[in-house]
Amino acid sequence: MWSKIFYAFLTLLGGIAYGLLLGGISRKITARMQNRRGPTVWQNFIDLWKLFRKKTAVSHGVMFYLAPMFRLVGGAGTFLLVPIVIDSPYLSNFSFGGDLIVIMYFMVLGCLGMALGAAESGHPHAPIGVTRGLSQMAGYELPFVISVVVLMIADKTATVEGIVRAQQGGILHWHLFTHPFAAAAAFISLLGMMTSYPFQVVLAPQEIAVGPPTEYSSTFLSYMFSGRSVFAMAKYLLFMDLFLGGAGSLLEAFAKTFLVFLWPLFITNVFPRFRLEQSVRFFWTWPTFIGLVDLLRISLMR
Amino acid sequence: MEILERLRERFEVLEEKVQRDDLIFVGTTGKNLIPMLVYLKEYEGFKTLVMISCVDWIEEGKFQLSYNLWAPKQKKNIIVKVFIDRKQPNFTTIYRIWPQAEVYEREIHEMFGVNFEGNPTQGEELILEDWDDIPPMRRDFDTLKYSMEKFGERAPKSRINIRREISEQYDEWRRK
Amino acid sequence: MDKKNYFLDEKPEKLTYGGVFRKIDDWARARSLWVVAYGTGCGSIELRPTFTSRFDAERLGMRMVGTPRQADVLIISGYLTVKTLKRVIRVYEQMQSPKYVVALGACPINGGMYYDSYNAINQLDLYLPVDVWITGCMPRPEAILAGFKRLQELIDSGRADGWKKYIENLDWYRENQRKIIKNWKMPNYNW
Amino acid sequence: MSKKEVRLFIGPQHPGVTGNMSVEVLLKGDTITWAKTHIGYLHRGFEKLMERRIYIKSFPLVCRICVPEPDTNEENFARALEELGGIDIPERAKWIRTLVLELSRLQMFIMWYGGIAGSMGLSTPVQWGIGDRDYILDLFEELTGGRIYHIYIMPGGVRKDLPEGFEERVLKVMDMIERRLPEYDEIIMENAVVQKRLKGLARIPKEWVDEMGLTGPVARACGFPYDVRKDHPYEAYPYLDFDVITEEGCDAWAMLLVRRREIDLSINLIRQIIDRMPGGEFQVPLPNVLYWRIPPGETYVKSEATRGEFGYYVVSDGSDKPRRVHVNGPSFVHGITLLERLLVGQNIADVAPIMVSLQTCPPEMER
Repeated sequence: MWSKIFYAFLTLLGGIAYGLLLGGISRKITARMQNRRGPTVWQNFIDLWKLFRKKTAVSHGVMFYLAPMFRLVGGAGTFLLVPIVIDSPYLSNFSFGGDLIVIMYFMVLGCLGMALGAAESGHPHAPIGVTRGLSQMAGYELPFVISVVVLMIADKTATVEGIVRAQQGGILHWHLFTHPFAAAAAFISLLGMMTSYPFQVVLAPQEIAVGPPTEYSSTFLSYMFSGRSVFAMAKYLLFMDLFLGGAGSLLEAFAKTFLVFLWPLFITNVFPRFRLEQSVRFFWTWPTFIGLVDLLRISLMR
Repeated sequence: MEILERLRERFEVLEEKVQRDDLIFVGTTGKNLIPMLVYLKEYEGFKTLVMISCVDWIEEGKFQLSYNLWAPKQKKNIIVKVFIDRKQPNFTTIYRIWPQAEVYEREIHEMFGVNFEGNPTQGEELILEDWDDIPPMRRDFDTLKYSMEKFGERAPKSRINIRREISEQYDEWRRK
Repeated sequence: MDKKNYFLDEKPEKLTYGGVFRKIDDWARARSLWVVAYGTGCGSIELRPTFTSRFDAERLGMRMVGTPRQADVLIISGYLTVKTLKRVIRVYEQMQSPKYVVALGACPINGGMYYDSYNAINQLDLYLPVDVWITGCMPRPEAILAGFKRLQELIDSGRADGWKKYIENLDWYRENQRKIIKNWKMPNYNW
Repeated sequence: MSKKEVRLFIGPQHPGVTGNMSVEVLLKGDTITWAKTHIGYLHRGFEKLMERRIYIKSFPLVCRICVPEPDTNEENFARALEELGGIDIPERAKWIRTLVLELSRLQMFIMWYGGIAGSMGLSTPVQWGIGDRDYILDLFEELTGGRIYHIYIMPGGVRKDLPEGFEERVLKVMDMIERRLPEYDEIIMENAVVQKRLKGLARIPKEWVDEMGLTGPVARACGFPYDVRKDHPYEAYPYLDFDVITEEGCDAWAMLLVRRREIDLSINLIRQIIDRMPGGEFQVPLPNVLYWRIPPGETYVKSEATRGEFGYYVVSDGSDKPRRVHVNGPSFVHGITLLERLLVGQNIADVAPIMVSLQTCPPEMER
């Protein structure tokens, strides 16, 4: 048991590091698209260290301090529930029966904690950003839940591990190919989850400065920073497990998460952002509709 | 120009000058100004107010207000000038004729101290904040003196060692 | 609405800084300068090329952030009017230590061409501690980058201590600021 | 202000405003119910400073009135002084001036074209736009010695003749920009999200155009062919062959279309100018400028800046310093009177695109 906790802690650190590295890579690729060199891929580590060692002289109450922790805990909790390498004693994390539902609850926790803390920060940009974030969440959760339900019905299981096992046996058994509509809906909602650009309404710099974290600085921002990167890692892993057939080895996990990571990155640099209501309306029409197609197909086939 | 004749028939025209083919200056009295502007807008096609400007003729004790109109069809500018007393600079607003006149009048009130009766926003600060002297665009306001008094003497052209200079000032402050 | 303090009233208690990680801290601080996105004057027109594709300051680890809380560097781009100075002081005091000020152009040094203007200040370092001066009107992007290189050197060697001086000599700075800013009220949110 | 409304200041320290200005809005939910523009953060008192300086010393000042596009100011002020002082400038000077004006219009439009995308969060064309604009700034640097402030147009002509081979280099840069423009179009004009956000945004009632004195691309997007270059031709514009660009629609999308076509027009005009550049002198000798007295008189000259009609009202009293110079930038009306009315009823997310569409430039509002 203790060794498992120790290994989980190590994977968590590894997850944060890999998430930061992916962030650096995305900054580099973005810079290349914009005709410039861009920072080194290690830039996010430097930023994190600097933020962590900066002073804070702002106080807005207890909730304000707890919110970044919520975010970090939400991210870490999600991360620790998603198995990285199936059948591995160290890297399968804490997956258990019915964990898919818990994961989906955990994914909301981070946002809610953020909402509580940011609302207490006293800056009007923060609550506006929070309302935007929560409405946006209501938008993208719907198609995502539909596509997850499709997978659950199809595989008759509610564990991530079971879903991964159902996909073994070659590339064509991946849910990406067996349930293309559900996968499409889920990958579109991934854009919303990653706040990738057409749906990036929360941290909109031209509209509400930086949104919820407006008042956050230094150490708290560094928690939020690492929380965000581990959260992103958790989502990449989840999508890898759900649609890309999981990973049999660590190398495979790296490769497949990198593939998932590339998808929002390609979209984000060539689109401006929607308005909030346009964004939510989009999620409630196209991806939801696509997901429902697969749901209908599945229930008719049974 | 025919338009000058028509204006002369209807209003008291104090001075007139054709500066270019597309620019005419007309001087009138304060009483005649608003009827003239309305006439120009409604019957002569000068639909647009380009700007309102103010000139300080301190030697004669007068402010000159210039209303610059533009006719989109004829492609002509006309500038209507009116002189008001510098001691009691009161005049009437024209913001009911053109909405943007409100801001121009607000600026002139702030910069010259001309009072436009009826302008709803003229007391509000537009450009300056916490101004504590006579309106700055008046000719008798000495900006160099004001600047030296408020912001200190102009620093020497070459301030080679700014760092040391400031730390000396800290020490001086502590000794006090 | 009760009265709120928008500006520092007294010196913050703790001034210690450093410790075991001091070397790493300075190294990281020099390589991750976040600039608050506030174009205070005409110099901001040359900040755009500096931060975009041709000169690309991001390769030095700099980036623009939208809120002063997260920023390390405040760029005073050119002359400062009295109205802006009040906002700049507030932005500076909202930034978290350690923080640095970079002044662009000739105007903040000695008034420049606006030495006789009734609304532009003549000498910036009476009101804020400046770490690096970049002269020129406007400084070219290359000059700005050179200035930031200089700032990085100063931070690396621990000499960029303007923020410490500001706290130590807060009374002196306050007295200078009070000479030109009479009304310290800021617009309020009905929150 | 009821209790359900939130007061929000957009600016002056805000990444979405177009300079050092601020807009105070009242929000009800996401909708703006009231707006007010606050300016004065950049006020240096140019008009007062010019009254203290002799005419020729004012030229370093006037170019700083509008930072991104300084040449319009210099040209306007020089033309006003020439008119009052009775100076005729040679043909070549006129054509060089027009070339400089068009180049500066072009760089402003390219920067704006990226900027409108940036105001909605599309950051890629912002970087491209400012990067490509730098090639034009390099031309300026070669011609005048300065990247941003040129102080090149003087009363009596221009400061220096064109350097050797300058025309070819201009044409080369024009070719380069023309090659790059399709990429911009692909990412901005053909982008579904941009269209969805800009179409129908900030619709200006047509009667406001004459009533408020809207000019430039804003008026042209409402279908009014107001262009000072055509209406009151100055410098070499009467000899050039071009049509006024108008669009119907009155919204931000129409303004975007107008400005996109203005880029093509500027490139076209620059090619025409270089084709037909006459020879001869580039300036006439002035009287000793240190003791240059201009006979009493007043005039109003105007020209077409990228944002609209830019006017200088100069009053001379016969001394060596102007009695009064009033600079009237288009942003004064667009940024205060129009913006305050236009923002009411809009979404908070659309403040930045509207401000960029109107192209408000704070330093010319408050001088």
